[in-house]
Amino acid sequence: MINKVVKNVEDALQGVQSGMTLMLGGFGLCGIPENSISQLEKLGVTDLTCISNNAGVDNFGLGLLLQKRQIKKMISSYVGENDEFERQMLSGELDVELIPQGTLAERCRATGAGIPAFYTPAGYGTEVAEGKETREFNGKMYVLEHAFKPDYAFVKAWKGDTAGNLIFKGTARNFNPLMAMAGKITVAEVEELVPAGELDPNQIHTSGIFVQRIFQGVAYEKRIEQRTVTPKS
Amino acid sequence: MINKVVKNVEDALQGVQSGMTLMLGGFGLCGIPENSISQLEKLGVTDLTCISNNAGVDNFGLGLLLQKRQIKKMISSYVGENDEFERQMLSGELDVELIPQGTLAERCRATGAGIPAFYTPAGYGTEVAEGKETREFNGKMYVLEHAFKPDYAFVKAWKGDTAGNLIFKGTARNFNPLMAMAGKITVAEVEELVPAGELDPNQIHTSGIFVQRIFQGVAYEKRIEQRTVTPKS
Amino acid sequence: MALDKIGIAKRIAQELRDGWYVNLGIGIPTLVANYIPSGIDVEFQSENGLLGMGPFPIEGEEDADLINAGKQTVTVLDGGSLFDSANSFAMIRGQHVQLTVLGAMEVAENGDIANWKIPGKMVKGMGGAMDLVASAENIIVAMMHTNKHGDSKLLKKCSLPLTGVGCVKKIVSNLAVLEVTENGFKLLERAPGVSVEEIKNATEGKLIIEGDIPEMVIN
Amino acid sequence: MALDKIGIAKRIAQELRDGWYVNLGIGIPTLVANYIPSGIDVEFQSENGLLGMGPFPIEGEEDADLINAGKQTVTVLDGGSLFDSANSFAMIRGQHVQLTVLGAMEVAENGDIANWKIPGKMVKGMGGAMDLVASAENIIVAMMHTNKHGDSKLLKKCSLPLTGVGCVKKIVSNLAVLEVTENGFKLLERAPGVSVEEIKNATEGKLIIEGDIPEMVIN
Repeated sequence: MINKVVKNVEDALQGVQSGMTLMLGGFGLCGIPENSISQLEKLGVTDLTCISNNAGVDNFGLGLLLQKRQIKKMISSYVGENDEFERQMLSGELDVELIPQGTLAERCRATGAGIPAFYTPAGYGTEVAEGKETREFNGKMYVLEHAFKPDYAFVKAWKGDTAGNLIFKGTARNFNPLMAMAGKITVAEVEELVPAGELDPNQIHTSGIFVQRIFQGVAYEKRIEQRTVTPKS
Repeated sequence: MINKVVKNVEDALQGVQSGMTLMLGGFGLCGIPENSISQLEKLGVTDLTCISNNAGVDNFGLGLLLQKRQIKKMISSYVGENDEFERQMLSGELDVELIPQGTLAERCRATGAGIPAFYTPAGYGTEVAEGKETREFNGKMYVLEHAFKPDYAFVKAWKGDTAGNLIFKGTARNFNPLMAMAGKITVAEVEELVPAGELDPNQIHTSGIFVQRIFQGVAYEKRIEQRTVTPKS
Repeated sequence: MALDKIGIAKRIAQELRDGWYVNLGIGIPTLVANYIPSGIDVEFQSENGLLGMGPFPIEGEEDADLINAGKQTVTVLDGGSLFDSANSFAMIRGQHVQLTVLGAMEVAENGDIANWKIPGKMVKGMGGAMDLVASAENIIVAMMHTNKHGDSKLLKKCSLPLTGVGCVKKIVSNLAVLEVTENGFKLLERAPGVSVEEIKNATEGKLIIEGDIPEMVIN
Repeated sequence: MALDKIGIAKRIAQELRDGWYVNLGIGIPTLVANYIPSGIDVEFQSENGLLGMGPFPIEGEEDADLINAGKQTVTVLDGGSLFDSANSFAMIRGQHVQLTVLGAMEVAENGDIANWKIPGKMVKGMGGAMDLVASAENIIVAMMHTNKHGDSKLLKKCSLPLTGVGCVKKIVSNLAVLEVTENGFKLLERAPGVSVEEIKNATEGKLIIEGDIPEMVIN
């Protein structure tokens, strides 16, 4: 069994440098790699290109790196919850590429799956398709979209084992399995790290082959953006 | 909760007609939809185009339909275990399209995922790429491959629930989840059918949205092609 | 009287059919889930990776790992399932979701929709909207017929950057139900007490009026 | 003396590196799993949807739902995982599998490989071979240097239909270890007791011989 465990977040982020392209899992603040983001902040690496569905909020998630101006470019589908983001974008400090969420997901998967390009209907006839090849299949128009070239991918799982296998919980799965496939080096942080053999091989969402480094995360905040509840009756 | 249960294989195969294109899950004899294949034989529909990784053996799996000359064309990656297949192919009674296994899998997924076409390196420079568009990405050559247009998909799962959710076991998963996505009508047969709510929503391999009809299968033979064992010590 | 948001949601709920998987956008579309006609089973898909989305959790049972696409805490119903974003959009692009309901800033008489960007204002992004509109066979737009200045939002041609082209099939506004046809907006129903004349005046795009236009029936 | 199949498998096993994921084809390649050097952790991938493939099951414990790509009953080791065929070939095409070992009927001096079809004979299909050879960064071919008529299988140009172009990196035959370079087959090692002359005579394609060619060391 190949062992992927590193002892902490410092070791997990060895080799991350300014100017790199990083993928970060999560949807909103759900399923984000909290420990890795904190360590990126601590490392102070700059000029990062971050591929992530969202950009966090002002003081959490990728918002932490935005505050420190570590991000040069964001590639996302929705970036609405962040004043500092807005300020940097409008002032031109931050470059932003917005792409449809399904295209973002599929491009991540394609990256990991050795598919250099594919056609999707999303964005045809809109500014998203400007400068891109379009083509008709069976009477419908499609846009050619390409794989990414990330250096690192940072993902967060619920459980993981020493072989790098991952299981996600609820909607915290989102982009994490796709980005895990895509990273040249994929770093997985988990809420619970168990010995290889404890997870049912039928129930693994991300195979260890996609994970280069795994570590037991600490102090998860798991902040909720919109706490909506049904009152107790 | 949307209920997908039909009471038996007869109801499950309502609407299947001669000349249709069918997808059938399984790798070798592992994970094949035994009940649906038997019913296809019983229905006597002919001129079928079957998309399936393999073609069964002489007296089991798709071999049963070959014996009755119900299949006009096979689209597969490997068809090696079947004398009747060989006879029909060499005599020209059976049309055979061989495609790389990974391309077959990805084309099934693309069909279900609304991706009309994608590029893959498999088969570039070989007869598989003849007449197909090829293209260079990042210095490497790729072949353009297209989605299928199946009428029905027949898949076999270990457990399923009344909402059509499926869980597979071992390597019996193989093409089943991909073909489930692809079928215009997907028929799932399961070894154990349980009420919706019994399966952990985190652990479902195929969501019920991809399954139009589900039924409790019967009398599974689950034949082993190559029984290889380590002697008891 | 023009419909309020709840009225629009109630009218859209009448469009649901048994066995449909439905994706509801943020805003008025979300309200549709509260008015499912009796005897109808539908399942709601949330594009962040959830099928069989249930109501908000009972106070104290909310789970940070279980949210909808609006980032609200939700629940999973029996028979629900969870999956990754690629699989979620496979459901959408592959047309496994039968109905998409979403809001719009503008719709054109040819079915073009604009709902993601206003030039000069902060752009938040299209999220999953472009995938949804480019893929869905059946798209209903929930919207106000006019903006706060009284200008029509049902136009000959969208003035804002498009989200998708020729994709909207039906509109339920505060004033009317309209079908988008090859020839323009076909008026199907009027909001209770709203005249055809009022709808005409509020519609810039080509409006097709054939015969008597019935009033909506909303409970 | 030329190597037998086990000798070829043993020599290929020396190429394994700690931490590698490896896909072994049917035939000689399968035997490689029996000779993993000590101190080396590798995991075997079977393209029908299994990572961490273990040995054949103990008699009586075989499971029809757990087979390898050769349709043999197998086991899963601790840390193994199961997945669908699309995900399996994502691992292969995405170059997550570090080494592919497979057999060949012919290899050309430019790295072309033919191993799936003989015109005029029954064609069984390429299975996963075309995906594997088109994707793997590191392909070792396990083969006999000549056919049963004594004709070379290491050619200037393949005569049989190709499986992949310019993809083979290394060959371990019964006579030699060779690297496929831009300029042809570079002789790296001789089988024990086999002369350079014998290898020359058995190789139709361009053979590069630089300096002393050591004998393989096989335990």
